[in-house]
This record gives sequence, C-alpha cells and structure tokens, in this order.
Amino acid sequence: MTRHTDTVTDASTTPEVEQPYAELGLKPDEYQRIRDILERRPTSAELAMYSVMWSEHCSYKSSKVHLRQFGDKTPDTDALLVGIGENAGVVDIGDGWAVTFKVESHNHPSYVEPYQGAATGIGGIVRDILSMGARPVAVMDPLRFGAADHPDTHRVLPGVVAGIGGYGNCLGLPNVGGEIVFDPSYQGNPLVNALCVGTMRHEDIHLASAKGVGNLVVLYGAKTGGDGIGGVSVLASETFEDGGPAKRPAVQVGDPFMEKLLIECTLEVLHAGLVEGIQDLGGAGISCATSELASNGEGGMHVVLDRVPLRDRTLTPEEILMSESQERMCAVVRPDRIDAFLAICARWDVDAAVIGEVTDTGRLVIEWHGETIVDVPPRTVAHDGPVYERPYARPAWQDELQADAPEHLARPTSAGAVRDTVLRLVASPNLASKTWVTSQYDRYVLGNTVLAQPEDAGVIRVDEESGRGVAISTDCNGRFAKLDPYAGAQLALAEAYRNVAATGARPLAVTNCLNFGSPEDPDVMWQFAEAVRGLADACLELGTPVTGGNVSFYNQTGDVAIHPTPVVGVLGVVDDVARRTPMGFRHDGDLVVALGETRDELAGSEWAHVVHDHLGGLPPSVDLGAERALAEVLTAASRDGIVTAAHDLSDGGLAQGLVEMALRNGVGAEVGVPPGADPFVTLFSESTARAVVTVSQERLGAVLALAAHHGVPATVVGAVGEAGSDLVLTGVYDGDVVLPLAQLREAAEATLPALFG
Amino acid sequence: MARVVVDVMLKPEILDPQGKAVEGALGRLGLAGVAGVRQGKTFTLELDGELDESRLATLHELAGSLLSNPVIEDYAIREVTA
Amino acid sequence: MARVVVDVMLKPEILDPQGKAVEGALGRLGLAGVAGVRQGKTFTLELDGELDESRLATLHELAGSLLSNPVIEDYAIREVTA
Amino acid sequence: MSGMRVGVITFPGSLDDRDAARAVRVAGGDPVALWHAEADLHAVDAVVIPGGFSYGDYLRCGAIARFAPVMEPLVAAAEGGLPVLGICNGFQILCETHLLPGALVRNDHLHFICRDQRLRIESTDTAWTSSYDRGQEIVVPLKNGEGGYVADEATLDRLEGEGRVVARYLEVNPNGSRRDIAGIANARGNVVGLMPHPEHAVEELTGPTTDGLGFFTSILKGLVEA
Ligand SMILES: Nc1ncnc2c1ncn2[C@@H]1O[C@H](COP(=O)(O)OP(=O)(O)O)[C@@H](O)[C@H]1O
Ligand SMILES: [Mg+2]
Repeated sequence: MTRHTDTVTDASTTPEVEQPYAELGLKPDEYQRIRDILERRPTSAELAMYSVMWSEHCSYKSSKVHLRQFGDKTPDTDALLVGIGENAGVVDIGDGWAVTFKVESHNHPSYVEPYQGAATGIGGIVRDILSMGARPVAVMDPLRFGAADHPDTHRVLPGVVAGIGGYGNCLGLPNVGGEIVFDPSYQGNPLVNALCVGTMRHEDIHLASAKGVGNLVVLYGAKTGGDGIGGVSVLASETFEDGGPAKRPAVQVGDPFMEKLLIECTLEVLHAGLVEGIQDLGGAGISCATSELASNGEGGMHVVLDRVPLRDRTLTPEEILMSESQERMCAVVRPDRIDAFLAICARWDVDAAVIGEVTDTGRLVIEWHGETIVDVPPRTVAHDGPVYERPYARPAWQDELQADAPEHLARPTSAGAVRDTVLRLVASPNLASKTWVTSQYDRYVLGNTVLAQPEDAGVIRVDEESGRGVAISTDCNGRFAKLDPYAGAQLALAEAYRNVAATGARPLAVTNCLNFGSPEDPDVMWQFAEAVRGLADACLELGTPVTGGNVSFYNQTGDVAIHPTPVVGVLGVVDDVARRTPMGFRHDGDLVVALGETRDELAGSEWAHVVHDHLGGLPPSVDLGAERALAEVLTAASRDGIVTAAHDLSDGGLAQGLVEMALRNGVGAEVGVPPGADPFVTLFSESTARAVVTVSQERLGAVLALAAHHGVPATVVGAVGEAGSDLVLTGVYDGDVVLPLAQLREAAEATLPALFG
Repeated sequence: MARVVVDVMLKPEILDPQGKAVEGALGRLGLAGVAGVRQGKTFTLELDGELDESRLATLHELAGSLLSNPVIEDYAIREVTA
Repeated sequence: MARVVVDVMLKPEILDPQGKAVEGALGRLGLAGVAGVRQGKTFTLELDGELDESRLATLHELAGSLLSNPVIEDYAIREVTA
Repeated sequence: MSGMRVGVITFPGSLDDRDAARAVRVAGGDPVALWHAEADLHAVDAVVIPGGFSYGDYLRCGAIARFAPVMEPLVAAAEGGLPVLGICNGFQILCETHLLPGALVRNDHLHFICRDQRLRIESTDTAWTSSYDRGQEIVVPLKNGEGGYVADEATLDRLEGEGRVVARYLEVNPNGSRRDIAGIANARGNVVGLMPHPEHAVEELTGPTTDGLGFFTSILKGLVEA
C-alpha cells in the first residue's frame, strides 16, 4: 500500500488542487479564509485541523455572539479564580480551597450507542476537570428521554444508565445527583449531559498553555486509534492511492480503568511540580490540544507526529490529528523534569511519548516522515474561527402557545379526586422514584458524600478537618422553556439555586449545558438567544457568575426540535457540612412551615402534563428577589441549626413535595390547606421561590422571625407525625385526604422497575 | 435437539480494553509471543427439534439485534453436536 | 503466526443469570423451542510463531488459573486457522 | 490502641483504599499504604484489601490482581495467621487466590447495585468481628456488580458447620448469594471476605450508620490482646 502525504511544499506548488472542504463541513467563504490566512491552499492535514476546529462543536460559531453576555454581565464577585474560556471555571470556596465544575453534553453518541456514548460522556467531562489540576470528586447526570413507554426509550435508557454507572463507578467517583425527565420531544434525540466537580488548593490551579521555549510536549494515556474521525475519512480515502484504509469505528469505546490510572498519574505529576501546562484531549484530539496549548502560551510548537503511539498503524496523519480516542492527556514539561515525569507514568502503567516542543516561531509546525505537513499560526486554528450572526425571530406559533392557558382544564373538586390526582402524579414517570436508576450508581466511594439523591442537592465534604464542602444541583424544566425561553432559563437557574440553598449551602456559581435544536432554524435561534439573555440577566441579579458550560445544537428529529433545554448547574458552599439540612420529615411533633407565596400557576405544570397532556400558557412568574430572600432564610436557618428539614417545591407542587419529605424517612405528617385558599392551587401549583421546612416547637419563633426579617411569607401548615404515620391533607374541599405511606411508596417505587426492570 | 453457538466478537476496529488487560497479564505470567488478544462472548443455545430454515432466519435476526450490538460487534452462528 | 481460542464456560451446576435472561428474551422475541441458554467467554489469542508443546502447556496452566476460575468455570483450548 | 499498623493495598483500579485507610484511622489505628507492585508488607499488623475495580475488573473480578507481586508475601502471611480483610473487590481477590473458598459471580438481576444493606453478624470468632455481638444486626452500604457468592453444597455446608459464615443478608438478598451469605472466614478466622462495605459506615456524616466501625475496632482489640 503506498500513499502520498500532502506536504506544505506540495500545497505551495500545486495551488490548483481541488480539496473536499465541503464534505468536511466548511463553507466556501471559510475555505477561502483559510487560504487567505496561509497565503496558499491548506495541506490536507491543515484542512483537517481547520475543519474540525472551526466546526460548531469546537468553535461555538453560532453561539459565540450570544454567550458573550455571560462575560459582559458577570456579577461583582471575588469568588471567581478562573473564568469562562478555560477548560472549566474555578471558584474560591474559602480556606485556600478551590472548586471547579462543568457540565457537558454527549447527546448524539448516546443515541447511537447508549452505553458507550454515555460512558465516554462521563470520561470526557472528568478529563476537563482533571486538566485544571483538580481531583475529580463527584459526578452528576442530567438526562432527558422520550416517552417512558416508548420502545426506543426502552433501548436507550437502560444503556445510558449502565454506561454512566459502568464508567463512573469504575472510576471511583460518587454520583450525587442528576435528573431524569421523560417527554416525547426527546424521542429521537435523548439528552445525556454529564457534570463533574473537582477540588484543589489554590496553588494547584493549572492552565492549558505551552510556556517556555524548549519545553517538551508529552502525550500520555491511551494509544491513539481511529475513533471519532468520521468526516476526515474523505481525506484518507483521497490520499490512499491503492487499497483503502482499515475500517474506522463508528463509536468510541471508553476504558474507565485507563482513565482511573490517568487521574492518579496526572495528579501525581502535577503535585510533584513537573508540569508547566496541561490540556485534556477531547473533541478534535491532537489538533485541539496542540493549537490551544500553543496559542495560549509562547505561540509556537513543533510536533513530530510519527512519535504518537498508535493503536492502529493504518491511520493517516490527518486521522491522527483528528482522532478523538479517549483517555489521553497532553502536558508541557521542562526538559530537566521529563525523566521524573515519565517515571511516574511508568509507575502507573501509562504510555507516554514526547511528541514535540514549544517554540517562539508563532507557528504550529507538524512533521510526518520528515516532511512538514502543517505550518500554521495556531491562534487562527484555535481561536479565530468563524463567527456567525445567525438570523433569529420569535416563532409564529409562540403567541398561540402562550394564549392556550390551562384555565379551561378540568380540576379536581373533591377530596377523593385530589387523592386520585396525588397518587397519579406520584406514580408518573417524571415524579416517580428514580431509585431504579440511582441504585446503579455508587454514591459512597471517596467517603465524602454527605447528601446524594434523592436529596435536593448533592453535598460533598471538601475538607475533612473543617467540614467545608460544596452543594450542587442541576435543573431545567424544558416545558417552561418552550413556553418562554427567557423565563425558562431563569426558572432553571432559580430551581437549581433553590435546591442548593435548601441543603443549607450559599449559592456561588453557575455552569450550564444549553441543549437546543438546529441553529439554522430562526425559531430555535430565537429560543437560544432568549435563553442565554435570560440566564445572563438572572445570574447578574442573583450574583452567581457563569463559570463555563457547553452548547449542544442540532438536537432534533427531522425538523422538529427538542424543547429548549438550558440545563443549569448551581454550586454552593457550606462552611461546615455537619450543618447541612436534609429533606425528610424526622421528628414527631415538628411543625411544618410553608415558605413563599403560592399563586394560581399551572401552565407547563406536571399536573397539566400528566393529567391533560397539555402544554400552553405562560410559565410561573420569575421573582429573583424572592428567590434570593428564600435562599437567605434557608442558609441562615441551616447555619443557626434551627430547622430539622427543608425541601424546595417545584415539579408537582406542594403535594409532591410533602410526599417526598414523608417517604424519605418513612415519617408522615398532617398538613392543612390554609383557610380561604383554593385546595387545588395550594397543592398543585408550581409557583417558584417556595420551600417547606420543619421546625421544633421551641424554634418556631426563631424561624418565623428569620423569614419575616427577609420578607419571606411563612405559614405553619401542619405537624410531622410519628414514624410510619400517614400523610394526611386536611381541608381539601369536602374532607381529608389520607395517604398511607405504604401506598405512596408503592405508587412511587413501582413505575420505573415496571417500565425498565 | 440441536445445539447452536452464537459467537459475538467486537469489530476489529473497536477498542477492546478487556482483551488488552488479558494480553498484558498473559505476557507477565510467562506466555511468550502474544501479539494480541480479543475477548468475545458465546451463547450456547439448546433448541428443541431441528434448526430449520425459518428458525435459523429468526436466530440470525436476533443474533444481529439482541445478542450482539451491530454498532460495535459482529456475530457468527455455528451448529455443534449436542 | 498461530491463532488459539480459549473457551470459558460456567460449570453446569453454577447458576447463569445472564443466560437465563437471554433465554427469556429469545423466547419473547419469537424464537420457539429454546430449552436453555448458557453464556460463555472466548479469548482469541494471536501468537507469534507456532504453538509448540511447551507454550501449549503454559497456556493450559494459564487457562486454568488466569483465564478461568476453576471453582466456577471450565475451559477448552482450540487452535483455529489464522 | 494507636501504633497498630494496618496495611491497605492499592492495586491499579483500587477505589476504596482511601476510605479503608480513613476507617482504620477513625478506629484508632495507623493505616500504612501498600503498593501492588512491591512484594513487601512493611511489617504491618494486619491488611485490608479494599474495594474497587482492580485492573478494571477486566477478565474477571480479582483475577489479575491475584498475580500482583504484593500477593505473594500476603498469601504466606495470611497462612501464618496475619489478619486480612477483603472488602468487595478484596473479597473477590481472596477467593481468586484461594485463601477463601468459593467465588463471586454476576448479580442475579444483572445490575450494579448500591444500597444500604441490613446484615446479621453470624460469627464473632474472627479477627475482624470480635467487637460485635453474635446475631447483632447492622446496616452498611453495599455496592457491587458481581457480588453473588457461590460454592458447591459441600463447601457451603462446611462453612455453616464450622461457623465460618461471618455475615448474612437480611430483608433483601441483593445479589443472589447462596444462603444469603455476605461474608465468610477461613478456618483459622484471621482471613475474612465481605461483600458489603463497613469502611463506608464509620462516620455519622457520610455513612448510613457507624455500624461498620466494629470491623476495624475488632482488629485493633485483637492485636492489643494478642
Ligand atoms: N440521573 C440521575 N442521576 C442521579 N440522581 C438523579 C438522577 N435523576 C434524578 N436524580 C436525583 O433524584 C432526586 C429527585 O430529582 P428531581 O425531582 O429532579 O429533584 P428536584 O426537583 O429537587 O431538582 C434528586 O436528588 C436528583 O439529584
Ligand atoms: Mg428539589
């Protein structure tokens, strides 16, 4: 088999060669820009690099103009140590500790091969966190699937869950939360988002930059194979003169064991002070790592591609540059430290190879078999990609959707009907217990999990001495976002913020994963623009900066887009995790106090969805001032130790919230609808800025005073019963609703096993 | 009574971390010259009666969907003496 | 170059939940008359040079200790054409 | 009690090694890190083989770890009476090395399972359970994909007859273990294998209970008395 490699010399001498730029996803003007930058045609290796780095996925070309708002509207805060633009943002949590966290999507691969797609999604986000110098300490998995009873959901969900568990468990990272939402809009396009949190000391923060002329560039971890090179195979088939390349895999397979070694090995070289700059290999593989490291550092790099350890010898240089083989990292190391670096890799059985060095030429030069195949200014690859101002417009159907308010839907008007409605909602797939899923995840490993599912937020101890820790929650109600994307993004933030506060943490910073349809559709682009604007405005008002995130476009089946799904993750800090507030009823005789104001807000609610299959109207109103006040009450109550439980109210309203609090520890309560209030609205409305807390008789005064001080309405609505007592709702139209815990448990627990077990 | 074996192997281009681990261990434990190891699965089916055309067709269909994942695996069916 | 396959099967008296699950699924999906399914593992080894007596002996030893657990599994070695 | 040196082995892919070391510390001992590639036990007084996925659990759980250099002195010392506790993956490794009889197979429901598990301590005559009362019920986390204990009937009968079933699952058999067995001991009682994770139940804050502490205090008590 002979093949000719397209060199820089070839490119200069044969300007007329036609190149398959369109097949690689480049537009004619983008191709022309590359020619202008290089003042010649690109070599096929250069074309490969530009095409992948200028793709939507890597360059954010459709979203960039909007995402700028997260930087422009950054609230005043000294908590941000590293902001947007790095692999992940870093937040100061006090006492010299820093935390980094980020959420990313792996939607499309998980639809094709659920197990491996989800597994490699976890692998990728963990490497992002690792590359900041942090030890990964927990993961979360916000998931969206099609209808629960659809056969394809039956194919996708068990595989995704097994993949997340298989990879995360084997890595030794506790899974401390996530989401599972079913909605037909995700039928042909499930969402698999993965979040990772890492912790480090301030002085351990590392950045992706190649500094110091003469320093060595080391590629370490798994060998490079032909994974994820989809598009470039057109180049491969062109450059082979006879015979074809070996077949390239359609999906990537993860090796969590290798990743575990990579984590330990990386932390050891970082702590030994052997690393000048570091970068994980994710999308666009070596192309991305070398061009980003070079442009963030001295500006130049010389790479000898022949030195890359290969799993598959038939790979062409273009493919090696683009391969997305998992479990690889790239480090910049001083020559006098390279032996120590390689020794640590050897101790962990991790392959490592010096593939190049840092230069000050301002060029990224890559050679192959002694010839130069890439010679480009690295910034033009990594940072100067195209930027689109995609057209967007409020969809024609938006008004009609908002006008279709749920007021005409039949509501229950008797205690018996309310009882049936509660049981029906409790058993509905979105509200039912997620234990079938979460019991497949290790939540104990590392020994620092203070709260995990089904609590409102995951709480992780960071410092064993002081008890300092963090709380994290991710949320998004896609139905609300569909009704109004601006408000929907704010509601997602508000819910995650509230969840974190419910555990007693002070909300500090935000990450997000913006899952949308095609940016080429002006309707979708409008949803996106509105969601970003809404999130940025709300982050500014709540004082929680966006530290990073991810955009996933093209989530649609045919031309039907998913519900806009801006998943928002909020991280909060807890000064002493021993003071965290759990969600379940505990003590007989504690009083049940409702915080916040309930309005008749049922558009987009779980009730409208489950009972009437209805989506229309305007989502619950956003009141960020009220959210902030509520959060202050919840964190102060935790700090002062004056509440015994707290749970935020969201999907399913007060009724669902009480059920969850009762089932948590198997302790019931008697709760009354306040006189004069509408029982249905009281129990099922999804008004925001609300929570339920329990408090001992002695502390009631303190809690009511605290709420009054912050202007949060607080009403005593009932009392906790003894262990095993029923959940009783009184004053419900013509009587009481008695819900034995065994019956509630059966309703909540049976749904997912029956569907997927 | 027929006995049929369905062999399921990862496609050659797909990473096989298990095979890699076994390869390393065999070498360390003294088996020289191992150039590669791939791990696969087998399903041994006991069938009542003979494996006629129509059942073989059904089996092919299920081998390519249930027993193997065509995105990453290949399968082969062989009849063995029971 | 030799290619050797080591088949590893659960001993007949050991419960095979995976095989049971597959058996049920095959039946539900339309394959009639499945009387039993057992799931096993195969290791396909590529060896440099020939599989001589001494290497075969080493392989037997490792097949019975590393590749299979004699408490629950049996193994068989077969040479196939590479 | 301090001064008791309890080794915790780290294999590539060990995960609960930090937790095992923490549990030793909480119980009042001194954890000593042991490395798989070093054939040296550093004169420790006892050893914990922690949970995790050694070598990715590729091939079979514990199958590759069994051949690690550290296992050679460990097997010799265990046969000489050194207290050894294998938790989860550690239990699998002890079975693979034949320090304990039987084997651990894929859970009967085929899923990985993580749950708070009720157990009954069946034997207090081992190095690792002397702090408990016979018949005492405890709740500790359980998390495994291949935790079904199997052995032939004769072996099971012998284990029962010799009082070597150390702990049994109550309420739910989470993985299809024969006779609800959660843990067993060797004839001498110094080597114990346990599928559930007592090291994750030593602190109020992070465990469902602190019921697991007894395993670690047992060994320290035993060492003091010895
Ligand atoms: N895919 C998942 N992985 C881990 N935990 C999950 C997952 N889905 C849901 N959970 C957990 O189940 C609990 C209930 O979820 P949800 O009702 O969405 O919470 P909330 O409404 O408070 O945001 C939470 O603790 C959440 O973290
Ligand atoms: Mg909540």
